[in-house]
Amino acid sequence: MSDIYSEIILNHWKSPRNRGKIDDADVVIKDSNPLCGDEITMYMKFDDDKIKQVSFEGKGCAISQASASMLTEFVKGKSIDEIIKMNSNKVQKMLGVKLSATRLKCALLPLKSLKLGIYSYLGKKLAG
Amino acid sequence: MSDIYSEIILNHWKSPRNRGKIDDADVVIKDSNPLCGDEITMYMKFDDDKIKQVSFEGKGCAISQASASMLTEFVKGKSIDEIIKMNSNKVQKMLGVKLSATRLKCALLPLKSLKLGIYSYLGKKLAG
Amino acid sequence: MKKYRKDFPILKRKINGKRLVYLDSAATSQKPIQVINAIANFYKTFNANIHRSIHTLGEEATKAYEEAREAVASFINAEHKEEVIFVRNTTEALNIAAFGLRNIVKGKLLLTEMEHHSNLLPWQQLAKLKHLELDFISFDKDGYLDEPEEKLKGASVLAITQASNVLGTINPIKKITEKAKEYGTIVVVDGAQSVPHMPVDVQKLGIDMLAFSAHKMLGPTGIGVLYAKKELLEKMEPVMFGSEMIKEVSFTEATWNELPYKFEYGTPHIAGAVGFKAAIDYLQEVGMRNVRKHDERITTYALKRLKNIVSIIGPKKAEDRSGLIAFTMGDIHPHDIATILNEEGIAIRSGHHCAMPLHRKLGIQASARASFYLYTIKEDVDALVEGLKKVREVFER
Amino acid sequence: MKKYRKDFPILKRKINGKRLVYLDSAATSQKPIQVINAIANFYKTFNANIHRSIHTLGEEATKAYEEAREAVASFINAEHKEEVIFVRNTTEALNIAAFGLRNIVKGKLLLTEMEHHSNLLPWQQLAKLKHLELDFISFDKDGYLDEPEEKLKGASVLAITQASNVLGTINPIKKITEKAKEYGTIVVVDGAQSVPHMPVDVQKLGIDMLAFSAHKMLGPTGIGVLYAKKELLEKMEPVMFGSEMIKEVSFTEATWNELPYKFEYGTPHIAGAVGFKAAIDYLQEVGMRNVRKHDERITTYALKRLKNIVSIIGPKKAEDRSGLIAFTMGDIHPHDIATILNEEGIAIRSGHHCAMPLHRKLGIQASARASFYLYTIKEDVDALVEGLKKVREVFER
Ligand SMILES: Cc1ncc(COP(=O)(O)O)c(C=O)c1O
Ligand SMILES: Cc1ncc(COP(=O)(O)O)c(C=O)c1O
Repeated sequence: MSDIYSEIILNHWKSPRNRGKIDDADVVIKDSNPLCGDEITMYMKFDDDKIKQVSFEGKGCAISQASASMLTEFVKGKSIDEIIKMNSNKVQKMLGVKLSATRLKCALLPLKSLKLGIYSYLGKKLAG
Repeated sequence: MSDIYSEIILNHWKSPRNRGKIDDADVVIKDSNPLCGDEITMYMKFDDDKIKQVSFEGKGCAISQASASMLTEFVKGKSIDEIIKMNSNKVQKMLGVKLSATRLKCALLPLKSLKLGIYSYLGKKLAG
Repeated sequence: MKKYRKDFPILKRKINGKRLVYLDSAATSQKPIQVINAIANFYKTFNANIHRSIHTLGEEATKAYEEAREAVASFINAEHKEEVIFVRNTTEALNIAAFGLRNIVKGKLLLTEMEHHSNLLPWQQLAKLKHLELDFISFDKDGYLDEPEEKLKGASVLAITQASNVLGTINPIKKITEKAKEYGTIVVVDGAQSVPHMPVDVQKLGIDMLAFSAHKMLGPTGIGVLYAKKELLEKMEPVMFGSEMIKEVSFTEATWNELPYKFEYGTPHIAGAVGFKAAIDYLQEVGMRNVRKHDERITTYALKRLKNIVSIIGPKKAEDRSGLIAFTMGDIHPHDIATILNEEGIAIRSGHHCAMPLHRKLGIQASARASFYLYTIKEDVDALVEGLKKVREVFER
Repeated sequence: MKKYRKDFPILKRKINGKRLVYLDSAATSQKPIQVINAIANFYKTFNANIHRSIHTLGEEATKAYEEAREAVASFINAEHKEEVIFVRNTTEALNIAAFGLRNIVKGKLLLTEMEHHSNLLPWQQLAKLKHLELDFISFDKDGYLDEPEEKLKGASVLAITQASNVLGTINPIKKITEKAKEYGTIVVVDGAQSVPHMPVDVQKLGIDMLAFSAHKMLGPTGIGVLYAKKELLEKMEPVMFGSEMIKEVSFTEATWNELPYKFEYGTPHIAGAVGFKAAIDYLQEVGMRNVRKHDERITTYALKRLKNIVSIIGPKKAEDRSGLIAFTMGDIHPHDIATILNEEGIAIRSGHHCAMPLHRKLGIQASARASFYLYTIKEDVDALVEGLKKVREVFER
């Protein structure tokens, strides 16, 4: 029917995983895509150099919401290094669809926020 | 040889009439053409509603200088009303050549200054 | 106005194998071949820098540039042609309006809650700079502006859009300028969505300043207009400095050139002016009354067909609206609507349309918007309706 | 470079029955058919507004616009493409440079005595606004800049042209930026006459900011560039406000978008960017080294042929000059020279070339200027020489 709105994307959009707050998060980061207004807030808990728990809140299109849902599932338990190495190709593969440049920005917002959160965590750790 | 630089224009350019200061002028007015930088200063003495004496100083192209020279000759003794009614056609006729829009601005600078001077004189008279 | 479609080469394009259904004219209009050719012809036969220029090409280019100014002046019925300042776009026009008034404004600046960012931010910044109060005229649930009466008190400027790019509302400018005059308020009108779509007569409407863009009215990108009454322009200060806009310059001082050059800095978009004139000629050939009538007809039809599938934003009556309809579809994000429509060859806009505070007030984050122009046909609306049904199917399967 | 002439349709024109001899490229260059067609093709096949746009036309237009930015960045070897801000022209670029620095400048602003009004007035105004001192580096009787050394002390900004549009002098930018670094001075370079005519590498030359216009380098009118180092742009404030340049907006507050959008307000000149890229592609095909070599060759020839008929302004050596020669002819006013040359089909410029204080310093009111580009041929110079002889005859008869 539609090339982009696959079963799996619609499934994550309808029943997002890891949606909600984490009350005792190590890092909370809010970001938005100025080109479209999509907003996301990421909550993260770390276990040394691993992500122990992650969740998100926010408004946005099906692409950004599904991307956030899939991403949070994917990164749980992964090491910081591994996540920092993730790029746009990886996200597209995860979503399983080919996106135009503009829609790719929607898909990448969650990863961008996640990385910002990690850098902020690393910064805090460094500062002691 | 050249359509624009007629004998008469070149003659006025080489031997300008009424060039110089009038020490006891009623009005001295300085004006310039911002589009080309030509400058002119007009000195005027009035006899009630007539121009008694008029002279000019300034730098500029042959067209504006010849126009100033011819104009000062032409207006001496003329009434203020008559001068205010002079328009661009009249100046072109006086010069005896057809000018492009840009060059016409050069030719009109002296008349423009003369009119400014007249208005300033009328203003002063009104103010008593 | 089907017969005009053949003048627009882009309408022959196929998108994803489908006929292009262009419903994004409020963002930018398409261009007729007459405009495209006028620009090419300028570059091919009389391209030169203007003013101060004595050679033939320079004279011709200057003449064409000034004829474009005259065409604009007569199009909006300005009293003097030097009241037309060529700028980059509506946004720049509104910035020059705001900052050009920096030594004149006092008391408060009055806006409306339906302004585009371009008619909000310059005034926000001016208010900060001059420590002035900002006040806003609100609008009701149907998208109609509330009575400005008491808010006008103490307002040195009212900045207001003539047609909202989200609600579609056409504001009663004449009524408002009449009131504003009682309070001595300068009325600055954002005409980005009105000048392209209806007859606008600045003198009849009592408008002090008007901003609009060529690219939304069949013209080229990179050129727009700030119209302002001569007395006002004379009191205003330039905002950008250099080149043509001076009379005398020394190392430490400068005096300004006469109007309109005082506000035009550097080499202008000469080809843009030439193309703009061709666009105005085209619109006048069609007739602005006919453009408006067509907009109203298409909008009436679209309102009727859309009202059962989507939630329409703004007034219910086509006669109070310009030729655009913004809407939402429940949970489905406007970006997703736009993406699916694009698969069907249909181009609409989605997002906050540079009106974030307006959307926030409506309690939504974004909307989808279909917008029309003289080349829009009923079949385009039909395609949109079919496309929206597909959107539902995708998200409800 | 005769072979390139066929690409320029305008060169086939006749003026007053004579072959057009276009010697006014420093005011604006002519355009090759490749540029003209690129613009027309944009409007005919993928015209749309950019960014935030999800439909195919919008994606294509956005891609083309951003590719133009990349082309410019690589042309001047910018480190990051977001260091390239699209503006209206050089004049606007220099205004954004000056006023964008309003919260950073202190101490004194240093200029040179050979600046175009566009690189003088914004700094004059900024100095007034911030109560700063203005200082000037002088030049000697041959048109060479004096040593800036001691003047740099306490200067937060040095604004300097890379090539003078009157003297023709090419200033030693690398040497100057090296010295400026010792004093922590930000170097803002007016590249209007250099970027079109020679290889300019911002990193190698150590330039902090660079301004130039497309229309002087085979590109369309209405678009230019402000290049600035990223660290600088991040510290600078926007000068115009609205549309694309924001991140978040409420009725009373706004935050800015990321680079380069923070400085681009309203719908950009999209067709202009597309045409600009075509111009850069063309210049790169020719090779900027070859463009410079050709300029030098023509200038050498012209200096030799002109030196006995006119008084040449600026350096004697072609290698120190860009491709233009300003001159005077005794008592004969430059306007009169230009008028008579035009009767012969020859287009030159006359006047103060937006450099009034420079002319005053030279003790003249105006000058005549012939300027060259890649399509200029020896025969054009020969025609000029013959034309100037006629000028003498007219005024000496
Ligand atoms: C040295 C110099 N600076 C600035 C400018 C201004 O360029 P623009 O008119 O494109 O803003 C020019 C061109 O006239 C120039 O020669
Ligand atoms: C109401 C309104 N004002 C201002 C603008 C800004 O126009 P531009 O981007 O041409 O500056 C627009 C267009 O987006 C608009 O719809």
